[in-house]
Order: sequence, then structure tokens, then C-alpha cells
Amino acid sequence: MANKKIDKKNISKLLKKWSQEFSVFVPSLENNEAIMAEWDGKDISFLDWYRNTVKPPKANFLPLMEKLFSFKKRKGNYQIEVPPADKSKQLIFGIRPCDARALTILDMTFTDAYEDPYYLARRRNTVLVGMTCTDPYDSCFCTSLEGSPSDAANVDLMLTDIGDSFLMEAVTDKGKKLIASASELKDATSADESKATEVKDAAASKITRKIDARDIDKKLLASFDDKDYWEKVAAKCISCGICTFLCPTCYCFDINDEMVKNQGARFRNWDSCAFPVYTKMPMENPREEKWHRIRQKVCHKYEFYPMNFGVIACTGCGRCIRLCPVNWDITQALNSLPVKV
Amino acid sequence: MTVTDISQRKRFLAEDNIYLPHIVVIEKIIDESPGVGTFHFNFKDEKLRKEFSFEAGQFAELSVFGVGEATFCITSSPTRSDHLECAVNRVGAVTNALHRLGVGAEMGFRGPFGNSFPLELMEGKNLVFVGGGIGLAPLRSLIWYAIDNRDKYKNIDIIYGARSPADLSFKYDLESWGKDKTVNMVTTVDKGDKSWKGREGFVPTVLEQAAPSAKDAVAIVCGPPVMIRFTFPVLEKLGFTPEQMITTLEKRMKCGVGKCGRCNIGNLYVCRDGPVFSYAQIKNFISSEY
Amino acid sequence: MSEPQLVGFLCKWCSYAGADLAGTSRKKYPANIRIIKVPCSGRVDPLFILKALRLGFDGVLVSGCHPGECHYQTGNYRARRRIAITKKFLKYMGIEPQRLQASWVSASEGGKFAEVVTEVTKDLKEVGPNQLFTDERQGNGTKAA
Amino acid sequence: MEQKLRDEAKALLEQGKVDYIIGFEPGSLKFTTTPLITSNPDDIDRLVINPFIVNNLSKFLIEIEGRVGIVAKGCDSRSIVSLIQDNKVNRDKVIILGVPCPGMISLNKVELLAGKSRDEIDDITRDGGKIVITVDGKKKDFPVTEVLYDNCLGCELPTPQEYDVLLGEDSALVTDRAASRKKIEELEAMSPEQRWNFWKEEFSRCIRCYACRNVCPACFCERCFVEEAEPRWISPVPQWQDNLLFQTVRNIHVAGRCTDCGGCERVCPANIPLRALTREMYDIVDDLFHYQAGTDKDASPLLTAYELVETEDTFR
Repeated sequence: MANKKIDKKNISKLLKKWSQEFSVFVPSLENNEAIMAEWDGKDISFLDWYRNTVKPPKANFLPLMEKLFSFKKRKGNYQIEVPPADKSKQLIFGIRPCDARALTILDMTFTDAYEDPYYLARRRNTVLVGMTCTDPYDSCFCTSLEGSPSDAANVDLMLTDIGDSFLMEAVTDKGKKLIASASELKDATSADESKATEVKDAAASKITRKIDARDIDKKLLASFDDKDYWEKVAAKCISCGICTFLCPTCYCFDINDEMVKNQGARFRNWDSCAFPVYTKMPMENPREEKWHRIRQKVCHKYEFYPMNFGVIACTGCGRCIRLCPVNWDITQALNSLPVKV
Repeated sequence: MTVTDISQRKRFLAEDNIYLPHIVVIEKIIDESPGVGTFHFNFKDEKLRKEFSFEAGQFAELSVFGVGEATFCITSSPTRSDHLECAVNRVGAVTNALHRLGVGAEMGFRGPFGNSFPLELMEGKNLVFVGGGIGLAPLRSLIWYAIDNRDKYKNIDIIYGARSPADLSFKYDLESWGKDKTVNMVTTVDKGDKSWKGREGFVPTVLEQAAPSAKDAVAIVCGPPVMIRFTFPVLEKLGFTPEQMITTLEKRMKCGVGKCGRCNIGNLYVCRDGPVFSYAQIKNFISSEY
Repeated sequence: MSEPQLVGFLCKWCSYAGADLAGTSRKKYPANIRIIKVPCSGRVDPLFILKALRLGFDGVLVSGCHPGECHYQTGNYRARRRIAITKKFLKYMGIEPQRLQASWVSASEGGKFAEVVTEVTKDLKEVGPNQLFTDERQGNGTKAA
Repeated sequence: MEQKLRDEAKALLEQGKVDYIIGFEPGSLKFTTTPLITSNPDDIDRLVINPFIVNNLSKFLIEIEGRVGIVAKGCDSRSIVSLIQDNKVNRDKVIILGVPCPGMISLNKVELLAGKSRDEIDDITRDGGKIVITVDGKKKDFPVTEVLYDNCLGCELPTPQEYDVLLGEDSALVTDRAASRKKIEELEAMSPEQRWNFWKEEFSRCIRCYACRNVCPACFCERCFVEEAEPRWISPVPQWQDNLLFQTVRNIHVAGRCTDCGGCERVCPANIPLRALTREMYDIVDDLFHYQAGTDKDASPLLTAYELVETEDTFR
């Protein structure tokens, strides 16, 4: 089926149509912080300022905090109640290729051996409308990790900005269904197609930050015990949770109970391997020191995930570099590994 | 060392939700040593009470609603499954809350999780159990299992130690194992008191003196991390190969199903790829991480 | 209107003894106060005050020995500075000032203790229930601070 | 000034006077710098001094054993003094390389002025009271006070008071105290309910990453009350009630230690105006006790000192 095209001015009509069936999430500014939030029905100014969100779209699937179940205690015995499955159908408009690929990487953990009902209920009810990254940051390095600013593999429908309109490539059946009944679309001409390719190549060439990801897992395994190296790399880290909370491929969570009088609930909330209490046991803490924790963060993504799932758990979105209070840069840590395999 | 496949563990998920606990009721609490109590409990749901089964070495997540959840190995043997037993060492928020519960109180139960001891590997072999302090709890499940299937295993050596005589757990079991002719047991304490007549010394040194033969034997080790770190070299000196050395490890856990990310040693998750490992599996990560 | 609940951190050497004396000499004072004995008014960490408000208590009273009479010499001097700072900061946060009150009550001042508790309870009735950590805190007629 | 720093630092290392040098090196992104912690003299040439050395490095002194040479701006050196007062840092083990601070440039403010993100700006340079921003070749200049961090605008001591080597003459920092307290004035104009609801909204966006606490040199407890499980003071689940309680108590705990270096507000990924709390506490401490954090290394910390008769006695 030939690609479609939509003029930018018709975007809000399209979003309105989709809003009947989905709750539509678009990039929005909240106190000058870009996040994915429910569309207010008219504002599409994000088409001008949007580059990428601070909080990744993973937050729509693994929220900052969510109630797993609630419990009531009546005369010593407990009733447990699971909240009804999240039936709301989501549509995330404008997700970048790196964040979409990150969701695919998260799926591996949340379906491996045991299925996570909460994450998967939302994931299976969500349609992803991706948007080619025309303006990558200087901290982006997706091209070093088999990704690209226009990689459409993990979205249902891909939009590419070709001037005053968007080229629309339906990738999955869901994507085809999305644009099947839309009236505002025109067929894309070959000029549009070549303009899109031009835009995509231009975007990819803007990315200057690189890492050599070949055999990175073997290099890390070889330098796993190089205490001096990891201490040097970890020296300036302040062990806060920014790089992990705002990373699209980080999924670690904590489980905590809340209870007032005899009613309560069990919550799941984000947790970080950067925090010392993350692995703290009453008698000892295997990752007491900062260099243990920094090593765990890097090796989990670039060594353990490849060993378990055959894919590097990082999509080069650059958030951890942009948002780190001390500008700790994972690409520098990886490029200066002491071991050459 | 995945002896049991995952599907065996998923048979008892509540509403197919890996985070949802069943309700269990405490039937008896035995004080083992200062701060350690063994909780005997059973499912409130009749059907589960009959159907529930597990394998020696697996663990469960016990919850005190409103306080939280914690990981406990199932210390009773699969062969005696009229009820379940977990040993609770009073060290943190959940364990303290558990100790405040009385008989008849309700708890949450998720499980069974993790793999189990490698029964095929151990069949027809000499078994050498090396336990320290409350580390005897997971071994106890396997010891009773082996004794209840005595013909499947050659001789059984148990080397068990604790900080002081009062800290010895499951004294009543130690007694019956002591009387059992087919079991050769050595108990030691780091430092004895007036009434202590038995041996004194750390478990690794006592193990070295007992010097069980490594010939077609399997060593199963569990205790505080420092004891494990010193026991492996001794076993190696006695001729045990890394594949013959089995241990069950303890880590901070929250989900118990390999999702929350914290209990890893290298790429292995202790809650799902373990807790039972052979030393061969974790050798290259264990030195610096454990 | 439900009775206000008040937490009293009383230093065990003076104010706690003063409260005892109020009891033994049958001084009448409202029963809204829940007393927590602390070794010294200097022991009271602002965290205790905020945690009490978080748990839903309507007010907190910190009471210790008069300056100069502290069993540990300087404990109440430190409490004085810490409470002064805490009061100003909680007011800036938007918490009604009547919710944190402090007093010097010596072991012999049973009467004063009863007075203080009566006055604080009156203030708390005036300021209304503690909705700080609930979701529906509107302007419930409290005077603009 | 930069060259003097490098010479001093290299000399200190090579003569074995210090085991480590802590300073700033160019960051991996434009217009940023990153802390450099090294004992290797070859790294010294990477040390820089420019308008983007924003971090307060003093907290690293707690973690690093041995003698340390540290680059410190006005607020940083006050934080070091405050740590010395609290016996967390030993004065004899620290060589302070004082930097008279011209005021740090806030990239958020520059981005708002230029309408461009950081990596799309060609150049940002200072000349005297002006800041020149070059975007797509076009130069635009603004008064410096429009791009300095709010805390720099309210800074009373830009030149370090406590130092071993002062790397330049006194700073000519142009301050604008009103601009520095703008957010606080806005809040003080509100009614108590409005103020409380303002913080309720702000802290419902807090993701509990603890960057504000971990970057703060005044927050150095080994075990913070938020990590206590027995008793559990606040819930690890980041609901607004507990986020707000955490910040309120944190601010009271750092009273008399906070030197208004602005680190908390700078690092917050949710852009919560935390300085409207810390600066308010800084001013409360100044009004009530005329106490300025980190200005006298022999003075006992604010909350351990006392006067027989205090100006403010709020006890009945």
C-alpha cells in the first residue's frame, strides 16, 4: 500500500478522530519539562519545539508508582482486591525511534519466564505513532546501537516531517487500520518519498557521538574485576536516581505497602541500582561502594542483557548524559574500557 | 542449574498474577534461638492446602500486609507437606512484623519460587552438608528429604556450626540426626559456653578436619556469606570440583520472579536462575560481587 | 466537629513531671493530648513534628525545662533555636502556625501545664482539623497568617 | 586564572602536598563542565575555569581519604567551612584553591532567551556586564544579570573567604537580590492554603530521584531518615504527601549549613523551584540569628550554638 501524506494543519483533525477510540498522548510542556501527557484537544505547538521528552514513554507502561492490589482487614482476616485491568486504549503520538525500541527491549524482561500483567495489559492496549527524529541532541548516539533517527521497526505508524506535511508509513496492521478511515490523507508522491529519505539521512548525519559496541560485552566481562578503572569512572557520581529513572530501558522497581488503619495497598514504584539501599540486606550489602553500583549499571545494559537476551539494553537516547547532575557520560566510560578484546 | 522448569512454579499463581499472594494462616511458632522462630503455616484455601507442592531448595515470599514482603526458604521437606515451615530471623521491618504475629494470624504467601537442589546430580552420591547459623534452614528441607528417601543416597555427612550454642537452630532436628546411625553429624560453635561439651571452631576449619572424601560426593553449602567465601576453598582443597559444590545464596529480593532487577550475580538472578547454584556457575562473578 | 488530636513531646525531667503533678493535684485539662516522653526537649527532631502532622494529628506541643534548668544544661537552648526555625519555616510552607506550639513547664508547674494544654486545644479547635496531607484542603476560614 | 590554577595544582601533586586534586574539566556536552577527581599530574592540564563550573565539589571531600586540593568558588568554600564546622572535613587535609566567582550562567535562562536548546547555540561568552549569545552566526547580547543563576544574583560572598591560594582578584559580581528572591516573594504574597497547594502541585511531580539531597554538601548523614525502614518515617512510594514531608524536614535539617549554592534547584529533573525553600531557610537563619553558613570555621554550627537570651523565643 503506498505511503500516505498529511498536511500539518490537519494533524489536529486526525488526533481528534483518534481521540474517540484512544486516549491520545502527545509531547507537552509541564513547568518547562517535556513529557508525554494526554492531548488537550487543540494544542499542537509541540510540532515546533519537540525534540524528545525528559521522562521517557516507558512511564506510560511502567508508571512512577502504581497500585498492584489493595487489601482490607476485617476481624483478623484479609480480603485482597486487584484493580480492574487497565482497559484504556492508549495512542502515543510522536514517540521517537529510540524510545520505541526501548519498549521492545523492556518487553523481553516483562515476558521472560513470567508475564507481568500490569505492564503487558497497557503495552498490548497501546498504539505507537512514531516520528522521525529530525533534530537529534549532541548527546544522542542511537546510530552506534543498530538504531537510527528514522528506525520504524518498533512503531505501528511512522511520520516523517517533509516540510509542510508528514509522510506516513504504516508499519503494522494496527498502523494500517489507523489511517484506513482517515479522510484528510493524500497519497504520497515520489517527490515526497525522496524528500523523506533526504530528511532521514540528514538526521542520521547529525549524530556525532559514537561508541564501538562490537564485543562490548566481552570487554566488560574481561574488565569486570578491574577495581581501579571502575573507581576512577565512578568517582564523580553522586548515586542519585536520575540516569536510571529517566532511562527508557531501565525497569527496576521496588514494592512497598501502604496502610492506614485497616485498609491498605501494595504499590510498585521506580527504584534504582544507583541507590545503596537497593541491594542492602540486614547483614551486608553486596554493592556497598559506588564503583560496584556504577559497574552494575553499565554491565547490566552492555553485558548481562546481551548474555540473557542477546541485545544491548540501551538505545542511545542520551538522556542519562543530558540530565546527569555531574555530566557522567556512559559513552566515555565505554570508550575508555582498559581491555581491548 | 534450572532443575525444575518454570511452569512447575507457575501452577500456584493467584489469578495468574505473579505479584498476588495467597492467604496463609500461622498454625505454630517454634522459638529456635534468640531472634529466630520457625513458622508453621498452611493455606486458608482448602484446595490449595491439598494441591500445593514444591521441591527442596525453593523459597517463598511471605507478606505482612501493610508492612511488606520478604524472602524465606521453605525449610520443611516436600515429603512432609501437611503444612509448610519457614524460619524467620528477626532482622528487619518485615521479619519483626512477622514475629509480632501470633498463632492464627494471616500472612500473604507467594511461591514456590526459584529452582531446587539438583536431585538427579545427587542421586547415588555421598552428600556433604555444610551449614552455618540459620543457613541450616534450606539444607534442613533437603536433609529430611534425603533421609525420607534414604536408599537413594549413600552416606550423609552434616557439618553444622553457629556462633554460640544458643544460636544453634533446629536443635530438635540436630538431636534426631545425631541419633540416626546412617547420618554422620558434626556440630561446632565459634565459642562454646559452660554447658557446651561439643567442638569449637569455625565451620570451614572443622570441615577441613572432618575432611569428607570428594569421591563421587556432592557438597551442599549454606550460611552467612563470609562462611561461604571460606568454605569453597576448603572444599577445593579436599578435591571437590566446582560442579560438585552446590550452594543456595541469599540476596535482597522484592519480586521473586526475575523482574525487579536487584538480586543479580552477574547476569544470573538469584530469585529465578537460583537460589541454588553450582560454584561453577557463579565463580567469575562471585569474588568481587558476593 | 471531631475533637482535635494533639501530640505532646514532654521532656521527662520537667514537663513530663509537671504533667504528672497536674494529674496528681487533679488539675483539669482536656484529654486531647497524647504524651510522648522524650529525654529532653532538645531531642525533638522536626521530623517528629512533621510525621505527627502527616499521621493526622491536629497539633504538636513541645515542652521542656525553663532555660537554665535543663538537666543536660544546653538541651532546651538548642530546642529553642530549632523550634523557632521550624515554626517560621512551617508558616512559610503554609501550615497554620497554631499547629506547632512550645512551652517551658517545670516539674513544679502542674497548673501551667494544664493551662498550656487548654489553650493549645482551644487554638486547635479554632484552626480546624488537619487536612494538610489530605486532598481537599480549601481555605476553611483560617485567618490569613 | 586558569593557568595559575594548573600550575598550583600540578605543583601540589608533584610535591606530594596533596594526594588528589578535585576541580572541573570540560564536560562532554557544549557549555558544560564535569568534576575532575584525579591524583595523576597529567590530568591537570584539563582543569578549567569558565562561567559553567556550576557544581559544588565540597561534598566529595567527605568520600575521599587523604589530602586534597580543591577548586572552590565563593559558595563552595563556604560549604567546605560548614563541613569543617561539622567535623566532616579536616582543615589541615584540604588545600582550597579559591576562585573569585563572577557568577555562573544558567543554561535554562540562556535557552529561554535564545529560544534555542543548548546544543543549537554556537557560542556563549561574557564580556564585562554583558553576555553575548551567538546563534546561527547572529550575535545577541543581554545584561549578565538576565542569565546568572538566581542564587548567584543573591550572592553576598562571591570571593572565597577561606582559601589557601586565591586565583584572582576580588570578583566584581553584579548582584540583584530582588531577582534572586522573586519566587519567594511570589509565594509570600499567597495565602497559606495557596502556598501549601502550590507545593502540593510541585511535589506531585517529584520522582524521588534524591538528586537534590545527594548533590547537597549540607546533606551528609550516613543514613538519611528516608532510608529508615524501622521506623518508616516516609513512604518510599513517591506520593506528594511524603515528597513534601521529605523536603520540609530536609530544609530544616540543613538550616545553618546551606550556603545557597543552588545545586538542588539546578539538578531537579522535574524543575521544582527548590531554592524557594532553601533560600527562605537561608534568610530565616539570617533574620533570626544573623548567622551566615560557612563564614567562620571556628564557630560552632548554628543549631549547636545558643545564646542565653535569644531574640526569638517562641515558647510560652
